[in-house]
Amino acid sequence: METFTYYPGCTLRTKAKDLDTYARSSAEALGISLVEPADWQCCGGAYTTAKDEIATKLSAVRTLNAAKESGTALVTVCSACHNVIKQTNYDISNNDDMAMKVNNYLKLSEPYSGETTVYHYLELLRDVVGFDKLKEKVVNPFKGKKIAAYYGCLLLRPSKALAMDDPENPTIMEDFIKAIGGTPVIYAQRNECCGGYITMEDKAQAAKRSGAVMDSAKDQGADMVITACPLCLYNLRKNSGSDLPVYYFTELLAEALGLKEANNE
Amino acid sequence: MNKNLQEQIIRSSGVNVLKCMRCGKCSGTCPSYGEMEYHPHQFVYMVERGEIEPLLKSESLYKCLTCFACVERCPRNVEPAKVVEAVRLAAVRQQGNNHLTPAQIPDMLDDDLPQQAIVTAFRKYTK
Amino acid sequence: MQVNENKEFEPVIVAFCCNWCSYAGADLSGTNRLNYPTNVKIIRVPCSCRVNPMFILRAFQRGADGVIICGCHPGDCHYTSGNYYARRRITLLYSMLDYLGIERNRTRLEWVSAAEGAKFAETMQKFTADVKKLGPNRRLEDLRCRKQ
Amino acid sequence: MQRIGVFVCHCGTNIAATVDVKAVAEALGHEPGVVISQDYQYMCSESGQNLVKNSIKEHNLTGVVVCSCSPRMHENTFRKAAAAAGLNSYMVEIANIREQCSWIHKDIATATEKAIILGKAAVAKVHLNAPLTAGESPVVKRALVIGGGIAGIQTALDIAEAGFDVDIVEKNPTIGGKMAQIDKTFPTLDCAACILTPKMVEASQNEKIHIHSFSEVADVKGFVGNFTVKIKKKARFVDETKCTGCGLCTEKCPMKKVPNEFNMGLDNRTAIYIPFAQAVPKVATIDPNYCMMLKNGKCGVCSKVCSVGAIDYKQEDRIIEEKYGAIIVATGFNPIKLDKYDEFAYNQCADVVTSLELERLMNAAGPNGGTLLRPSDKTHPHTIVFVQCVGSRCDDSKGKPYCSKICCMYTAKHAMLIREKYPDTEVYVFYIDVRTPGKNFDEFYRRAVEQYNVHYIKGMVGKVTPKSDGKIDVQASDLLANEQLHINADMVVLAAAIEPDKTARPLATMLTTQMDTNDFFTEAHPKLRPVESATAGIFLSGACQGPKDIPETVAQASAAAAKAIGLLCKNSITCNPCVAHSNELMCNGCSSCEKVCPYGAITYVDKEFRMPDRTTAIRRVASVNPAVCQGCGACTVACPSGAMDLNGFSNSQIMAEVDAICK
Repeated sequence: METFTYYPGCTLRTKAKDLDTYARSSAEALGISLVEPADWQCCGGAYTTAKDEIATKLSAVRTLNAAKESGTALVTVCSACHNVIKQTNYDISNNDDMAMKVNNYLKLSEPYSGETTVYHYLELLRDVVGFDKLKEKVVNPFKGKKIAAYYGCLLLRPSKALAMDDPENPTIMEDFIKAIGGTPVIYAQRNECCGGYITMEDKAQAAKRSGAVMDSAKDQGADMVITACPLCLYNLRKNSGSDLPVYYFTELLAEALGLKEANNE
Repeated sequence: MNKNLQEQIIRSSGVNVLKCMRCGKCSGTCPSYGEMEYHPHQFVYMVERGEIEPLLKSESLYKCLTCFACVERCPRNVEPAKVVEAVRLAAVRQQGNNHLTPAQIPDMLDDDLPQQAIVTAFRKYTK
Repeated sequence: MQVNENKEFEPVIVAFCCNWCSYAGADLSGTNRLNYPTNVKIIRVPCSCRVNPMFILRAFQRGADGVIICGCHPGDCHYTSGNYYARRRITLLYSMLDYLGIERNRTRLEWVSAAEGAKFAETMQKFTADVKKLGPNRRLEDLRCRKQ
Repeated sequence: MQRIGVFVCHCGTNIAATVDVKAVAEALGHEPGVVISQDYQYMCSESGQNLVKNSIKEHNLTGVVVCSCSPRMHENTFRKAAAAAGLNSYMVEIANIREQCSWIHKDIATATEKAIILGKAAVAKVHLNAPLTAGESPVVKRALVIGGGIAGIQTALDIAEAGFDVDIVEKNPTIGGKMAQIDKTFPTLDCAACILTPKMVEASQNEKIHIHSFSEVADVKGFVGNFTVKIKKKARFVDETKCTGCGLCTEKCPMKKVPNEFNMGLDNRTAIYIPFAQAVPKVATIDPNYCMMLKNGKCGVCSKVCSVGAIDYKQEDRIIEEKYGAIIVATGFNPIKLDKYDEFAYNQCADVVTSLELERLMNAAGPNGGTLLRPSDKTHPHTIVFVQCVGSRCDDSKGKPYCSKICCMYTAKHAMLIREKYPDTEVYVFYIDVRTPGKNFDEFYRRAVEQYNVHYIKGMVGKVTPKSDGKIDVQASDLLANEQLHINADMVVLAAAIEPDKTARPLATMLTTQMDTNDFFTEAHPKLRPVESATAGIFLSGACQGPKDIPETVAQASAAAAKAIGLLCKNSITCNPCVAHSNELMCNGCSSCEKVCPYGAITYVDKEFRMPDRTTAIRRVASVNPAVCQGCGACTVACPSGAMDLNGFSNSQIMAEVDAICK
């Protein structure tokens, strides 16, 4: 059983429990042990790209360093956490000035300079488990289901730092959908922003953006939409005005692996 | 023209505005275009001209979704969203200029709103 | 070059470049204004196989800190097989330099084509940096040759 | 003791801006043997050369050092100048203080220091130079043109016209290249096939021109005037000499689902095929990736229907070898792949096409017989959006840094043709700049706007969203109106950047020619020698050297031909006197040199020597044939007794340079 440091993040503890529990149970079924570090801190939700911001980057570095100290790679599920942590790691590795300032603040026993490998849960499925292997373990395939993957903005961009998939022509979620037996639906708005960040202030704008995403998915014949982001899920469900169901990808994963009922019991 | 502010924005964003070839693709791809008074290409151009004050006062700062579509698609690798962020930071860093206060939060909440939204809003809009 | 304690060590580097590929590659990095350190001084030879190991030893004896030989890529030699000769000769020279206790990183053989201006500049930057790390060549320098 | 003159060139400010040329001249003036050291603004100019010539006469110089640009640029210029003043050409050495000093360094102090050292090395070398006399080598009166597009065809026709044999090597089954795929040409709107196909026929019928279609250059050896080239004739499984091009096999072939590359994959062809009706040579080719007979031995229909028995399933790749005096590269261009720009939905939607695909869609010989129909549902598009600069003018990380040059004009052409033929179709062109330098070009673009009412919008498309009803939402900015637009389009046409053909880089390696970072061939001089490569005897024709439209390509093709003809006209060219020679008194007859010589230029002879005791003895010694020796120097290093040395690059000369640099 391969072990990884698992960073759930704030939302997975509260409003997005589904995203978390299904991720854990599925990982176990796939022979992966996810270990949560003690005393993790919230990543901050958004990465500050400004070169003169250091304090806002520290919590992500602490998480990265915890994984480094445990000698394992770091796994995240929430798109926002993933985005923040990967961008932080990228900047620490490529910007000496920032790495120096961060380490001056943190005074770790050994300076952190980007050693940790960061996986999104989807990357874990693709690169560690393998979609072929996953396919073999599926017991309830989503046969005939047309599933639209929603990447949003956080999972792919900036592609230089996230390096997860092609930012304009991604396949990782579609390959995941194929592995669990579904039919992926490609639609142009899958990598456009849903407007989640503005939902508190400007409901109209959030509704317009999320509506455009859901309409595009529905227009291409999707039966459902899957996402990795709690805020996207909230916004697409709540504000889009669409009747198309939206799920976390981990929920479908657990169901395909036959774990969902067990979870709910 | 405000040289000091201009230099600060350029340093903070790390963006070389002179790389812009004025194609307007950032504004062509921006999902918040309709909500913005100044559009992504204008942010870049106004920073080049040193016209920072109007940007500091503009509501456009809080309409940018930080979705990075403009950053990813800019043919010249100019990264307009980073300019918007640097200007926004310069705005909220000013004394008493936080865009969001804790008192406003309860009215914005509903049962399903994820923490992520609040955490992010505070990170982006306050200092 | 005298080692001045106050100044950063600036190595003397001799680069032998074959006329057809690497010398043209060096010209191209100039045409494209791709910078590399001034430490590198190029000697034009018709082919990398013209470089007698004796020249390399002579350079070290006269105080060079690094010697790099650049030729056409394997299979692309203007003279069909000259670069292969160069490769074999350098391999033999390495074992002799090992015996003398000269660091291997002071001598390098690189393939740079006429189209690879950027590679030429990068190679020279890297080599200069590597030689800088090694410090001055003291073991093989003939002090009697040193200019006072 | 030599009497040496040093001449330091400013090259305008190219050298003088980063190298203190006066200081260089001054420093080198103190070198032993230097009797005069001068600087001058342009040493390669006539007055600069006169300065060298007069100094040679005045000061009775025996050696000259010019500190200037690369010897690859002007070594010959100064050698000629020296010869004109009565000094042996090979008493001239160049210190390269431009490409290898002033252009790469910024700090004046260190650059000057380096320039002085390079100058000292050259002075040290000249001290040991000896006068050399060049021999001559014959020129093979035949040229090779690599690439059979309009550039290659024009070059070949011009060379053949001058009376020389010329071979065209084309990797595809037919010559014609990109121009054969184009519908109409700007700015005259005449049909491309009408002006190209007669030239193709002319090339095939000219007895001086020999077309090797479906062939590739496999290997190049030799030097100017005398190249030996191996050409791989790929197996086409059809005997070219027998096939009449009747096309019966292509009708009967049961494998009909092969993407047709001539129509940009917009329709299908058969496994045995002739690319298009006017193909030259009009000979069928079997695609082994699809032919069922070649894949599993089941079929053989084409062989049965062929009345002349031209089908040969057992045909194999064949290598032929030929000698040439000159080689002309005409490898052309391709549009880039658009995977990186899928915000334009090229991979998601059949109705988002490239401009070259649109050419085929509009071409009378194209998949729709010349009626413009959408690839997805074969309906007439009523709103068409053109996007300019897709992948051109990008930051290096995002695409090609250069302007592809032809897109503005062909887009105006497309827009105009569509508006002319289908006046009910609205055409939008999103542009960053409209670049139309060229004769009658801007007038052409203005006609598109003023006469044909094409909507030119300054701005860029940011996102393309295909919809299930077949419409395409095009989201774009209109910078002048300061608006974001949504256009409900039926088709989107992307002006994809063009890049050199993928075969160009391996070819450049074989030819030892230079390429820039974008894989375009580098010309010998950007202004004054635009059609020659820096390697003697290799010439450049067409878009392999940079983006070009048809008139420019043809002009360059003819210019390259003229340069090649100039070379082929000569019976012989002066050859390199820098060859190996053996000191017979030191040679011990060991044969080491003979074994390493790649040209077989070294032989052994028995020679009579007078011994110290006044007897004579016969000894076996090496002898170099200077006409065969190419001067690589492999033998000089192999020689254990130090008898073998190389003219112009002698052991003592190189050691002197080493010493000068290390001091």
